Amino acid sequence: MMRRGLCAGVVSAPCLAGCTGIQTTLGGAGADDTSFIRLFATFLVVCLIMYVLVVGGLAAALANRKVLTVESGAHHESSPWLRSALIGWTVLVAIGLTGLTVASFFVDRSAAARAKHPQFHVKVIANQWWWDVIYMTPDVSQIVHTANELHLPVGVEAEVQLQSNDVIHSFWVPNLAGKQDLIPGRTTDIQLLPTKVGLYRGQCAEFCGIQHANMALVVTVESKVDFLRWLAQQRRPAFAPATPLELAGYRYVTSRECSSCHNIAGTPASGQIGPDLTHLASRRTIAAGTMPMSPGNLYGWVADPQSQKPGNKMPTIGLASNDLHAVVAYLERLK
Amino acid sequence: MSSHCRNSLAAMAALALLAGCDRENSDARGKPFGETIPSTSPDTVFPGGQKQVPLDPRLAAYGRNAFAIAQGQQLFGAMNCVGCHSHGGGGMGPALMDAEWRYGGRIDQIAQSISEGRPNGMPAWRGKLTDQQIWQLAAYVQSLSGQAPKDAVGSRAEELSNTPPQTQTKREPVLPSDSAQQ
Amino acid sequence: MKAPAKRKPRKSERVMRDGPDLTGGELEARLEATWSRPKGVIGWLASVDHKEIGRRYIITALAFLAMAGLLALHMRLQLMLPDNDVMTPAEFNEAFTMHGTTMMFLFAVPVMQGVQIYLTPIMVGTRAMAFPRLTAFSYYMYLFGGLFLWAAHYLHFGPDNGWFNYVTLSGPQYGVGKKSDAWAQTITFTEVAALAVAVTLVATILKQRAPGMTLARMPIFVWATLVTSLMVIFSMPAIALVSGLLLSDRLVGTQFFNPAEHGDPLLYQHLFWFFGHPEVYIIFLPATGFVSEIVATFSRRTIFGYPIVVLSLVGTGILAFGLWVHHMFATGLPRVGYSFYTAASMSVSIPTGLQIFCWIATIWEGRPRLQVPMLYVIGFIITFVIGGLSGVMIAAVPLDLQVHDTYFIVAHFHYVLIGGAVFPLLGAITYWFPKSTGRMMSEAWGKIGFWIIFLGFQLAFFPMHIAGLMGMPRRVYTYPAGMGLELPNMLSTIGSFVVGFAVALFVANMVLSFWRGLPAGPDPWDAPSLEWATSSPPAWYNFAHIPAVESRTPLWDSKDDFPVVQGLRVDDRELLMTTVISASPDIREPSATPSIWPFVSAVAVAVSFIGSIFSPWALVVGMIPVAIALTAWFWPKLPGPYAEPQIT
Amino acid sequence: MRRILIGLIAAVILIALIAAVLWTRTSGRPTQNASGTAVNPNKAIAASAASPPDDGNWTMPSKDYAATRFSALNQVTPANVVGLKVEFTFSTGTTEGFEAPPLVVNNTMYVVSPWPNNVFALDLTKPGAPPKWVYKPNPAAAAKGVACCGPVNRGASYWNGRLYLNLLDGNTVAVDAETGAEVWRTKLADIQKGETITMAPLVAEGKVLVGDSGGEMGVRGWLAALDAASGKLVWKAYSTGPDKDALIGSAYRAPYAQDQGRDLGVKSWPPEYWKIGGGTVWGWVSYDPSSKTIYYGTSNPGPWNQEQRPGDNKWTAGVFARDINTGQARWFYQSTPHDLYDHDDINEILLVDYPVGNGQRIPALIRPSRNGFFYVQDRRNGRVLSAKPYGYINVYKGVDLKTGRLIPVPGMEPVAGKVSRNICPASPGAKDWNPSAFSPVTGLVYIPHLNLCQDMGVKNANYIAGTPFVGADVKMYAGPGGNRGLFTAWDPVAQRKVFEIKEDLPLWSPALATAGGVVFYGTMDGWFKAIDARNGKLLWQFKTGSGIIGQPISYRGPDGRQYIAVPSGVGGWAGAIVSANLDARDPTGALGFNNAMKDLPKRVSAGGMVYVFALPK
Repeated sequence: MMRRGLCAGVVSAPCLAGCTGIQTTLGGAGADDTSFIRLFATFLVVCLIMYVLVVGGLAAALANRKVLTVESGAHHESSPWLRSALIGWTVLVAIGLTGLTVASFFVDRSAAARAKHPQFHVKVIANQWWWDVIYMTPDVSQIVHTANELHLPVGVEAEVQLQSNDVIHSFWVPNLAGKQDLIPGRTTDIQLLPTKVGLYRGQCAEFCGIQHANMALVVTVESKVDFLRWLAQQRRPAFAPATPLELAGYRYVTSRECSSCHNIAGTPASGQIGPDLTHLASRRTIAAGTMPMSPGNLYGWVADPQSQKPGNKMPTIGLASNDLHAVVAYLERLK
Repeated sequence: MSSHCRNSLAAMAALALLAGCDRENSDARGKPFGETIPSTSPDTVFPGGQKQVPLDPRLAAYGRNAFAIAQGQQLFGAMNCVGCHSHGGGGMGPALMDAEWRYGGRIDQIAQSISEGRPNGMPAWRGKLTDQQIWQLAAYVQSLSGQAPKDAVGSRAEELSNTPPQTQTKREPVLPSDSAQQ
Repeated sequence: MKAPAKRKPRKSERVMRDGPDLTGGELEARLEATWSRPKGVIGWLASVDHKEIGRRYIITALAFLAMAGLLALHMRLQLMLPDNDVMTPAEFNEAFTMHGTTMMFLFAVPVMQGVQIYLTPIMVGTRAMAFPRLTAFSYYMYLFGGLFLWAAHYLHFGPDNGWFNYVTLSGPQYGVGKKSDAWAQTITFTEVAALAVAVTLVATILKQRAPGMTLARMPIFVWATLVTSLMVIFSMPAIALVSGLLLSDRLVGTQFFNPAEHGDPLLYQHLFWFFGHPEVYIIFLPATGFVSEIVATFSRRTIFGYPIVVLSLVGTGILAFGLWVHHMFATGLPRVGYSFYTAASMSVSIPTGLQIFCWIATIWEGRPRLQVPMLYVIGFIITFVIGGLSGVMIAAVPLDLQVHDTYFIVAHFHYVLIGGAVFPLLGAITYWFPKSTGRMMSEAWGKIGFWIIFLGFQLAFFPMHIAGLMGMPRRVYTYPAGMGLELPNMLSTIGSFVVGFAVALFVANMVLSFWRGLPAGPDPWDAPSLEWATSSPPAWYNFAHIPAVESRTPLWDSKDDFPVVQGLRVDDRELLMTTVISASPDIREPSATPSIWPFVSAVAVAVSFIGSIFSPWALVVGMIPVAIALTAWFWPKLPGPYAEPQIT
Repeated sequence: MRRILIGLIAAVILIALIAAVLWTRTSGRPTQNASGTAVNPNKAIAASAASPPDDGNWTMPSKDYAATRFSALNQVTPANVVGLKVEFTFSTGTTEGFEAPPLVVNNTMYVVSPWPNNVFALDLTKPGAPPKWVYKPNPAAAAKGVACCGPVNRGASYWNGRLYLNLLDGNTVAVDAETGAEVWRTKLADIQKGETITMAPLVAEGKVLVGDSGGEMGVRGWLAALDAASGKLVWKAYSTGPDKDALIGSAYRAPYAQDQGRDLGVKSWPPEYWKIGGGTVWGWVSYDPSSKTIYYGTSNPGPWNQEQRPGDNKWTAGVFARDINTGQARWFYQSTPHDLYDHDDINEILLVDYPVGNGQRIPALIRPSRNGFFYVQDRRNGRVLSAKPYGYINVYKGVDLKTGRLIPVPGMEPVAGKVSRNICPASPGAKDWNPSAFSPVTGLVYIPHLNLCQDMGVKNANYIAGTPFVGADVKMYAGPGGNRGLFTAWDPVAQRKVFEIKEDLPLWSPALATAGGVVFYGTMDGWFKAIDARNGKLLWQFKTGSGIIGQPISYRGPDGRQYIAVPSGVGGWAGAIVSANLDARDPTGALGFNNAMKDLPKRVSAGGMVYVFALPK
């Protein structure tokens, strides 16, 4: 049914720079996404054939400049073969559609079948405009809590449990698999089987409020060894402040506004409402993908988050400059 | 009220009842607010007969702004106020939806109670919340007793049904509370 | 306001009927007096003439098209470059919501219904709609709904949660202020208007066809109107229910959509999309009606396979109700259920495929004249089929899970809505403009306008397929650089401005042709259907004598010696009712005279609706003026002296 | 001559009879004292070491270390109880929940008030019992802001010349019983972290045992032992955290595998959650002098939202047995692993010698737990002999006696975003802190308890030290039958209900059993009731000024008469709607009790009065 050569060729034509992007459905870094590309190629071929037939028929009809013998006899009998052409066209359309339906059904079934035995579980809870990520290990004391970041071992089936704390969001990492909504009051799930090591970007795909556009998460697919090393690093409590500036930052963060919302394991700050900051500096982006992680961006973000991501829930504290330096220094420490 | 809104209102005499220009603007771009929490307490005797403390201008900005009240509602849950005051009915803390106010029911007094704390167990939130958040909380608290306009409040939250909808509760008077306790 | 002053029939005068002894100028002068309306503003507001109301619908809808179009251009400016700040996120969210809501509820459905109101009576050969005052009332409800939405937008409480305003985001907690109420109440206005129009259209088509116009001889556009009106009647109640439930959740704290109290956000989505999908076919089927009429006229041949096209229309209308869940493939419902909806979504493209075959066969059999309406038909076929095929793609679950809520979907529905409905609409306006104004639109500017909009459209919306596949979600006010989205977005922005320019060109062509277009005469295109038997623009009473029809193409078969029916009253408004299937004459029915009361009722209902989003008491108190206005509206007219007409 | 002789003998017999009757009435020596009764083989009897013969005094809230709350005085009987009259009353001047029982030692009554925890010594020898001295500790007012269920105090304890009591702001004080002077004051709990102390201390072997409250505030539970003489800390056992904090060492042998393991106090919690995990000790401690072992329960794990703390959450909602001198744990049994509904396990623990057939008896403990099961456990190793429901339960299937684990009904656990309905028993449980009484005479346990169910919605709880850490909204309502309270007489041997009285309002007052065959309890709208210990018939009742949520006691007055005293002052968790003037329009008020107590403000008002009754001279 699907000839790999033709499909790959056909697919690559329109994909321009898309194939190698970090957030594209044509990336093919996950089992679901590769089956998507194959099915999409099949559909594209069938649809192109149908389209050529229609437009060709139209062009032929327009070119057929025959002069009618009877003056304005609008009622003359239609040529007999048109009737058979109509039946042929109907059969062709029906067969095409049935074939496509069956193809899509089989792809759907194989994805569902594979989803039966996931090796490990991650729970992702969506909030207005950031992702809470919890690695659910059987031993509860080894649970890892992080935010806006998902690490997956390559070749291992992961089941991602999806919940929402407020409105409907949609978890979508195009390079790996299709999207799945996160609906308040329900628990949906999605199975990811990453096949290519690399860095991918996912984004919320269901309109969820003023900052729907800046609700992204970075997905790192790595080898099993790297993954376990990362998991162990995430389990360690936060690094203690080393320099006096970091100590001043530590004192501010763990006693003032920051501790009302954020949790830094091993310190008095254990707010559960905002993203977990225990290993903030080891992440690649700030504020759910709004900007890449860098000291400069950290300054901009902590000083006035409302101007970086207007309408988000982090208030503008109006820090004095020395407090700002201290806080950023301490946050840099939280590798 | 921005001038742009005022003349558009004049133009739309037929839709006058829709005057809600300031009810909705969310002013998302939050510049660091120079907000400070007032320290005066109007419900007391002023030796020498000083007249009543004027109502704080921020009442319009927060007390009647739907966005501020909604943010206040989320903070009321997130900062564990529900733990003591439930949804206005009270528990460890006093009820906030009735007419009795031990430390003053005006929005600036409520903001002061939140910021400074009160002797009978109300924690002081200055330094733990920004002044803007404290004003938003005060806006929500005074809406619990129906002080806020009906078109600026939500009827319910997405949680266990509790109090009757705020859009329908009648406006409670603000009375000093004759607290029996010391 | 009393009904317009009417001459009291003098005792001696026999009741005047049209018949052999009353013909020509004398008859037309009397009919003119009976069917015209009083002058002045009150007269304008009291008009119940289907042509006036139809024209008002179309002009108001085109105005909303222009306003929503400007919003679209503003959004395209914001999306032209990554991390752009032409608009703030709040402005952008309100812009795309107003664009979507206005296009779907204030432009697409009303303009189609406006054209249907205008054409149906003169196509089926009658003098007025079945319920003329209800039609007038529906226009004012639609107008007030549109004005209310844009007033809310102007007063900073326009909706900003997308045109379908999903729950818990639009619920009482996260939908802050009155924005979602404004959206929901606008829906209440427009669905009341749409239901009223649908009811009058169905009654007019089934009971007031010219004698002899059996169901098998009805023009295809009238079939399309019948099917769309029945779809409106069956689908609008779903959106009425869901916007009502949302309003009651938001205003009096009911728990319909509160997930905690076992309400369900997906209940909202099911109810909305049960209306949502038929809605897009309500917009598309009238367009297929336009195409069938234009193809028949400009190929100088009756439509090929008339029964097949009619059955396809009915088939699409029925199937449209069975596939709404393909909008919810990502919500985690059981996968087996989804495969039923994949099959249903695929099957709905079969009837449309058949129609396309019949159109092409008609062109093949006929001698096509490539004038502007025909160009739009060709543009329609080329564009819509791309949208139809991308629709087949997103009917498959694995594909939809990747491209749902991305710009691939935005491309798809613009192809099927602009390609599928706006192109045929522009063709239809060019086609029926002479009938409505008596003047031709400029053929040269028409052709230029067509090529600009056709190419501009492809430039604007084809790159969106690529942007969607490359990971650009819907409704994002910006996107980061370096994801390969810069080029598609830039092309789309340029294309959208070209389309904007082309629409402006078309409107200019319309306005200028209104005064300086070539005079058109009754039948400039030598078309087969009945409306071309009236003058251009048609008189108040449409037909001096109600025609009798013997074939599908009356004008082609008996151009001038028309068999007609006589005996209708001349001194009072009277219509001939015919039986449903065979359209044989049945009874004579008085038709309502112009009245200011539909307008007053609409004002009272509007005030009550708008007030009800601020307090439920507005509904209670508001019903009193509504009751008074309706009573005056339905106040019975004293029956005049009657005598049996002779039917010759 | 013979007639005179016969008359003389008859007179002597008559006098002997009268003397015998008088002797029994006056001397107060019960005809059958607790230990001397004819031992009925199939009835439980109080552990002799822990339940010494009654000397007419009431030195600690639980009456004795075995927590029998049984008075051996038998002057008041079902026949004459209707004659009880008010001898005198005393007002504490407070209107908060009055839970502390008055203590009577050497003809002096000590009354402890809720916040501000004043102590009044009343001289019983003088008519009207005027106060001898008043001790005012002045605890910090801010403590009321972190007291979850009302600024209450559950009583003081008298021990060789001193009164020991806890203050709401986390201090334990020793007061000289004669002069009312403060001997020492030790700060144990920190209100900044949300810790308060409301429990009545248990004083034994020269140690004062005190635990903290604040399960709703995200504190970490502990039980501390202070030296009675100096107030210095002897040992402190935490309810969560590593084994060295929980004083679990070599002496520890868990009855079941579920409670055996290294550092389960850390492993059964998500990371860092054990530090804010609750397990406070705010209820009752019992002590068995023969084995030098104390028995007490730990409270609910924090927060109420079970999804935030997966795992069994050791050592919360279970019973500890510890050595009194070193605090080393002997055994621990977790009644409610991974508690779902705030079912603390701090209820009273009665120590009895339990018949196991053919005349054999084993040292056991019996307790009506808050999760609705009446546990009978061997107190040497904690094994559960039987666990039967004594109230209506639909959230637990039962207790698996082989593994000791409670079996919850699947699907009833509250999850975020979806309200769970009809959870019976509700959060206060089948019986809250108000202790039952055990009468060795009838062998029955008299349980004043609740019949409440609830709807419960949970969400992500935010932790800020000193603020509530709950994450749940609750609405309670009457359970099946529509009555919110039940008074049940339970036979702990046959493990079945003997009789039951339906009460309209929840029963929040402890019970008092007396040797005279009369059992006393109070209702929340102020009725002080006396019922027949055998069949529960209502014999006598008296309407006090406010709701009764405190412990009635019985003592022998200076004139030898039996006096019954009861504190009356509505409040606590159930009465908060009255004592804290809450608004009934919010059903989730007072952590859900508002919905069940909407009618209370119309039936009773706040107060703070002790009433003392006795039969007329």
